[in-house]
Amino acid sequence: MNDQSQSPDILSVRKVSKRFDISEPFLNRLLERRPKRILTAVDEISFDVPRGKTFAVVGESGCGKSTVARLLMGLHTPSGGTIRFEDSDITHMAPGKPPALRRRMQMIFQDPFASLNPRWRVRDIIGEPLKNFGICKTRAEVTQEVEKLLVQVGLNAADAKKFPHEFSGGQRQRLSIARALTTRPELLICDEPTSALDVSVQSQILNLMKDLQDEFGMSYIFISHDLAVVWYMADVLAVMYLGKIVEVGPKEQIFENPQHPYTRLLMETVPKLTVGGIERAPVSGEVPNPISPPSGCSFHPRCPLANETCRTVSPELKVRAQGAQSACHAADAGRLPSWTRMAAE
Amino acid sequence: MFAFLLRRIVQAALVMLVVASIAFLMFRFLGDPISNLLPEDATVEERADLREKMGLNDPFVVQYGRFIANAAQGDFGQSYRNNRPVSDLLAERFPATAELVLVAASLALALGIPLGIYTALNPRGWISQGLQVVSLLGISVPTFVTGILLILLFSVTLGWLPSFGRGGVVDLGGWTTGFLTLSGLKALILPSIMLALFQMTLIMRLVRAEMLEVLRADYIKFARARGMPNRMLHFKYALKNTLIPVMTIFGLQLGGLIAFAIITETVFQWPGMGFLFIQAVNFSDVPVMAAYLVLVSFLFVVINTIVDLLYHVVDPRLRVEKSTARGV
Amino acid sequence: MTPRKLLLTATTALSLAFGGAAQAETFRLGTNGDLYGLDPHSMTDSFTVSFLNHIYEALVRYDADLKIEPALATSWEQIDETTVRYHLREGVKFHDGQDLTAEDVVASVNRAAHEDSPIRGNIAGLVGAKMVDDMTVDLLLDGPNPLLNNFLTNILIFDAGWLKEHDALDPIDAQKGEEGYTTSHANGTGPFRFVSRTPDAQTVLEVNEVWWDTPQHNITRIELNPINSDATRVAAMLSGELDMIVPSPLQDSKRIEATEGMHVLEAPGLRAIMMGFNLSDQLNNSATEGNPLQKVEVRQALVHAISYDLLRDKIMRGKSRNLGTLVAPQVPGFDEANDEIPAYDPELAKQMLADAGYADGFSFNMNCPNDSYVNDAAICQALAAMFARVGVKADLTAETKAIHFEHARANETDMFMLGWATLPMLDGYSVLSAMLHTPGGQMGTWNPGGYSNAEVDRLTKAVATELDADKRLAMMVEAFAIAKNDVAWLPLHAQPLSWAARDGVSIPQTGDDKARLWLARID
Amino acid sequence: MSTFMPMLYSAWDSDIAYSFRKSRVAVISSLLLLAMFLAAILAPHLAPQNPFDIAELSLFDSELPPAWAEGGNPAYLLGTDTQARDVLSSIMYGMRISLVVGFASVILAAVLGVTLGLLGGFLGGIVDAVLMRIADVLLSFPPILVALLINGVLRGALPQSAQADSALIVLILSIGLTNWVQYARTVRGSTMVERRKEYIEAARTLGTGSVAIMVRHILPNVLGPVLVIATINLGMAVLTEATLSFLGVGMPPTQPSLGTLIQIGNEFLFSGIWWVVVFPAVALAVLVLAVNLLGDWLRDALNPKLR
Amino acid sequence: MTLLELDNIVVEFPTRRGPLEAVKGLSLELDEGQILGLVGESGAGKSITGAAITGLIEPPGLIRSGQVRLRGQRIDNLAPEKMRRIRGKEIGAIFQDPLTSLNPVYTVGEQLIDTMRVHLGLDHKAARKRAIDWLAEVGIPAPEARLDQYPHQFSGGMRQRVVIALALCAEPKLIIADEPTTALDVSVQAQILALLKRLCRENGTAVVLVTHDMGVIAETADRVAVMYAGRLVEIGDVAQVIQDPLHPYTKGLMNSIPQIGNRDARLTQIEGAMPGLRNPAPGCAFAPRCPQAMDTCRTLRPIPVDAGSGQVACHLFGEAQ
Repeated sequence: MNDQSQSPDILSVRKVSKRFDISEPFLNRLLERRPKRILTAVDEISFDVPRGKTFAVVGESGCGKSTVARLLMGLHTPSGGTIRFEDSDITHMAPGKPPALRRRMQMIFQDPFASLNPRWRVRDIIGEPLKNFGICKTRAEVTQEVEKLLVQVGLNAADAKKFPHEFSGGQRQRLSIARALTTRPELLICDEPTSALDVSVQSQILNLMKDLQDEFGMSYIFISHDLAVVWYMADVLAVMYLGKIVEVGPKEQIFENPQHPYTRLLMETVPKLTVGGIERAPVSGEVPNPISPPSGCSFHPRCPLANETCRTVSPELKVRAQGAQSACHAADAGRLPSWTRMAAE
Repeated sequence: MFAFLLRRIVQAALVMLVVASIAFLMFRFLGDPISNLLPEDATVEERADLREKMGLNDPFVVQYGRFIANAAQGDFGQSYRNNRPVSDLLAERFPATAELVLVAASLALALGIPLGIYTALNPRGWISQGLQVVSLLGISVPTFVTGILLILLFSVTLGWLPSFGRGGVVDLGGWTTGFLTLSGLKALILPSIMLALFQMTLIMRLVRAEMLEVLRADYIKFARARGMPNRMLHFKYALKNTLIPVMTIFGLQLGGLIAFAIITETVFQWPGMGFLFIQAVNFSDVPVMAAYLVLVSFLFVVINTIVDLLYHVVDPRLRVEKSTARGV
Repeated sequence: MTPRKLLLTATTALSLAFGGAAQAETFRLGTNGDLYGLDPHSMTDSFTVSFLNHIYEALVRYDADLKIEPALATSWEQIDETTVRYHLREGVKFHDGQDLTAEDVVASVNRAAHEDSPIRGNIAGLVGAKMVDDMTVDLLLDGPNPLLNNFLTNILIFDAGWLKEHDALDPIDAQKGEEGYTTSHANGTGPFRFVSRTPDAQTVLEVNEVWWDTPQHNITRIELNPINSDATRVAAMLSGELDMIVPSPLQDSKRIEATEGMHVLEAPGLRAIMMGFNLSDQLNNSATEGNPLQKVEVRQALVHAISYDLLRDKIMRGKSRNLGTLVAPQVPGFDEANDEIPAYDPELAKQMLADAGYADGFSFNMNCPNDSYVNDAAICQALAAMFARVGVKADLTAETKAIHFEHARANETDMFMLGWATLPMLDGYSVLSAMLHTPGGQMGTWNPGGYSNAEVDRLTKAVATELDADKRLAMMVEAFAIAKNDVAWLPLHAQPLSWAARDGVSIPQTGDDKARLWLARID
Repeated sequence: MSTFMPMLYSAWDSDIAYSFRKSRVAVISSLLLLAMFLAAILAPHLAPQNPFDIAELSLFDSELPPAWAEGGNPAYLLGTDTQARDVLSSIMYGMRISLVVGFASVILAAVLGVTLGLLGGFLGGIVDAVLMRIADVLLSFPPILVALLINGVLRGALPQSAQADSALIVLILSIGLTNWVQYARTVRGSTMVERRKEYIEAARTLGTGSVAIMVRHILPNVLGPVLVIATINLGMAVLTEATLSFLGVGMPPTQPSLGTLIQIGNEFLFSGIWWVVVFPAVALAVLVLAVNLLGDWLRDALNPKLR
Repeated sequence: MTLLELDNIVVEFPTRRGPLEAVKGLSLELDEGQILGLVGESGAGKSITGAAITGLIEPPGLIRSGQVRLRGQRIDNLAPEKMRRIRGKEIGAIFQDPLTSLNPVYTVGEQLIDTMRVHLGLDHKAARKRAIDWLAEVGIPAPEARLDQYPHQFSGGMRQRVVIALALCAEPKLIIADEPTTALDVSVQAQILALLKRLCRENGTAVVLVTHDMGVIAETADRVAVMYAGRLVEIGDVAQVIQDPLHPYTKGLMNSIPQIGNRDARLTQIEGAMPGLRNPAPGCAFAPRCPQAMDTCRTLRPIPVDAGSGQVACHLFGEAQ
């Protein structure tokens, strides 16, 4: 679409952080001498989203992946760093602003039940951006456009009159997609779009998204906790842990030979459809409290390879042999054991 | 905890300041005390003289400052009507109201909670349905009507219980109590029933609603799945969770009791603060009105602070440091 | 049987058993308000002063027929125009055992006449007192005063030594916000001693066994229970918790009479209920230009619009006495001729209004108290309805007395209700000086409408100092005739007294609405 | 027209309507309410007499017993009071006033509370903190006392001549200004929940402005509990009005509300003319009871957890 | 030996539009010590089946017909008090959300001790000792200190461990685990499943594992029952059902699961959505979505027939009746 653009990346993120102040009221802190409590949801992350490709972010709940999506859409203001959409700095732009740029990036949310206003009819839900961004002038135009979009995502034109509660979860997610497509966006941010859906419906939605990407040449930022889904969707993959990207690179390389113990842990825990896999050693520990993250490498309490360096020094992302980057002292020191699991049939 | 307490105190001070200001506004706007103080045939000069003496001619700000400064020391001046320091009057009346409210509150709790639990546990029984309707009736009939009906029935028709006053009281060093004489106890019955009725129905309905809510909670379902006996399920597991929110509301209701005591005391000639207040309203006895308002809001703030503290004690989720729990 | 009754029976039985001739009788009185305090010099509230008459006494007192009779003074004589000499009664003892002496009278009179005394207004013209000897006192005046003894009924006598001991020689000034020993303690010479008091709950007196007068009563103990709510007070009466209630609501008379063992006491009262006019140049109700009420014909028309009989029969349940003049029949200054009730004639009223140029009527503000006089608000409502029938619209506001009298006095209302009992002087001069004289100085303090008539003013001044009773009366009657002619005020009725008592209580009911329990008997 | 009938049908067929039809209590109480509303609204046309028009009153007809009792006059079905007002008419007109005070104060409280709650919940920060502190202060007072206070201050502030006419407005203001906190807190709570929901985030990313989000997105979703509170508050407001009138600071006796009628009638409790207090008291109790029953039902019907 | 038998149970919820059958005649058996996975999409009736076994169907729902037998004894028609004694003692339950499953105002110890005292008749001291053992057993460090802490002081994974301890502490023979790991982080899920599996093996406890996640089944269960629209479509040994599913729905389901390493450009998808429970069409509920649907499928409902290691309800297998 935007072939005139020089840059191969549609979006670039540089050292973006988001800190939330979750302190108690001032007086309490003063009296009980408690420090300010800062939750660092996103910690100086940088990445580029290649045009027309899918950039996937994977991690467990609380790792900051959803915050990233909201930062990009302007729903949160970054505490530091820059976000550029093509050549425009949108770091501190409010959501929906500037309209000319924002209409080129849209978002699909996780919860198909919460992301559609239950009191609105489908026509109004999907028509909202058409009016806000001035895409359609008349009511008739809106109706026509809505019906077209509904068909495009596999629903009926007649569904425009219905309310969200008359649809199943999968159908609602189609509505969300239709709404996002109204502005013909070039970048679609998908925040766990299928995690609330049943498997058989998930495959429909994932297929639909792939089809739409092929049809419109959109770029995706695809956020998920499910490595198997990411395997299917991603071109480039970033693994997040406690607000940081611990590994990023082309999907194939990461899946073939993950260069971070956490990535490996995630791979281990993907349930395999081969019977009896549970006998393998389960991983210990849980994700620590992000308010007081561990020192050094935040993964060290759960890492079988952790040593003194890991406990004190925070590792940097470094390019590994295969071209992916990972932030791991063990990998730096070559202490990372070789990786064998690759479940390709 | 300490911080919490201090925050409450700051908040309370703020509330009290606002209340005091409102009380002062009354001085400005309510009836002129002069008419009550002087005989009907006093001269214009006498009136002007008195205005001057009472400082009613001073600038607004001066009067306000003086009022707040005095109020902070518990000095609300002299009652226009009773010719005595307001603080003495209120101190004298406080026991009557306190005992009335105490008995009414106990009555409301002692009946409201069991009835609420009963209706929650047997939501479809006809007794429960009946109680539901009766409780609605309880909050639909104005309290003054109930009071008058009580007098009509128990005093005039049956002649069982006194229709006015506190009966015999015993002075325990500044605190007069009606608990120690038979006539004092008898005199308490009707007024406290009238006062308690409304609150009782409120509490009953509240307990019922909360209990039904709690009984639907996952942890009750899980406890039921573990085969815990109903008795334990209802009266241990569910009840404590039910009563925590009820406690807060009851704190607010206690203030409501103090306020509604105005009506009860009016009907029963109960020599308490509320009666003093409504008489003060009729006589434009502003110092008494102001002091009453400030005192009631003070009591209210104290009660609610205590309730909040209790809340911290009873509810472990608030008691323990949050940091051990997993954050966001 | 209530415990109180039980106790009563028990004590009665006990005293009988011990053969005591004196029977112990407790008198439980219910009233519609409480005492302001125990110091009769600190306020002018007539109910408070009247009740304190059981504890304290004055030099003279009204008897059951409202005639002056000797009390602490046995006789008196006019020495000159400004001096009256009083001879005190021998052998009178205060409740604490002290003897009554001239010193006590001087201290008490000076206390009442002190420049800070709130009751000073009640004894205009009294300059001070001078001790002649132990049992003789001269009262000093600023001129001839025909009403001195009337005033003196209200100047109750303290024990000078007791006052001194408790630092209470200066009057309590309610306005300054002082609380005195005398507010909560009492020591008089009266038929009853003060025992205890809980404000708004109960005040208890016990009989003074060494009272100087021969007791006609058989009461040993008085319990005063203030019960403000009419319904509750009547309920307490009906349920046998009280021996007497003052007042008893008119509408409940039937019920009380129908109840076995109790009855209603009724008598004509001294208080004249009337409506005052705004006579200034502009009505407060801005809809009408000027002030139609300034015209005598308009006021006259309003009088003809009122059906006195209907008011009496319906609102006052036939208990009130229609009044054509400004004082009740018992009060000096009353005259049959002035008392003629104007005819009820709405047609005439309309005609008169039309003649005065108000054929389409007009509207004005009308203010009434709702807690001051018997059925006050109801009277005003009925009046408004009657005015409406002749095309005059009265916008009625009924409010509590404190606010009502403030509004009325500030002339913020075009028509207002006022009741005047002429107490304590019990004389028409009270009306002349306060309500009819042109406002200014000590005069016309209750003439907010601004009625002014030179002849009335002249007569008022003359009445003030005229010692010849007959001449004085004639002048008052003349002044009231002028006022009636001018429709200076609109008199309605003399308010009826209504008490209720259980059978076995006998008590004289005087027009001043004061229950004199030392004249009551109970069995 | 083509969409109207199906819309009507879907409204009839909705869960709320179904639960309404199934609830005998709800049907009866709403019928009762409807009857009383109509009686109140149409009072000038239905009532035998206009009790506010003093020219219509004649003391000759005062204190007549109900029509069926001995001495009753068929013209006055429920008898007359001491001012010769027809009790039935007084009740109808009094109900009118009680309902006007009730509705107006509820609407005032709801509009104020919903607006402030929306603002506080959506904007958060200082706006929210200030609003909630004000709410705390107001909550620190029992409502009846707040109403008494506001009533007193307003009365004092108004010129004397305006007071008779302004009694109604003073009552509405004092009750309305007392009760908004409940709405504000509820709406604020719901708004804070809704604000975090993804459809709001979606609307923001789609360029919908804050005001539009508050009004068009959040408001419709937080109105359910507001409706419940409003219904229950209507009953409370009518009672508060009655209580204030009982305490002598309500409607003047010339324009009596139900509360004033009871207060006046209370004085005649022992005098045998029971009808002047019994009928207004029953009317008030039935009115409030019906409102409360409806509110109860509505709360259950709108509570998703009970479905 | 057969521990649990469900015999053609029908679970019904009365609604304003008539009764709604959430489970429409389901039969299955479970041996002692066996782990049975009950799998299906949301709305398939699997959780309600679990609730039917424990007798905890939310009123007004009820078991309209059929029997639930535990060791041959009917338990679906027991008096409430009798059923209560079975719950916890014979049949335990674990729910989805560990955050809300624990009573917030009592310590975990108190909840454990109460449960054991009710069912095992222990005195307080003995129960407390056992409670500490149980906490240690489910892998909670410093169990003695943790015993007196409140649920909110535990992390999500730790809470689910407590829940497991609570469910097992009265030593039931059967556990109904309803989506026990769905609310947990992926890296914790495996730990909890392993724990559950180990404890049940050790105690000989049978498990009905209700889940929508085939991966969980594959790793944990011995047998698997697949439900669709209130009915059982296939039951068999886990290896067979996963690797060689018979029913077209099971096949579609297995194929639609994305698999790491699978390089197909598109996932296999089952078109459409599961039909609502209301107004069931005659015939096989899956027929509208079934790529192999035949005419009979739309008119005749298939009944389960023996096939493979278990049974399958499909016209492709055996005769329709």
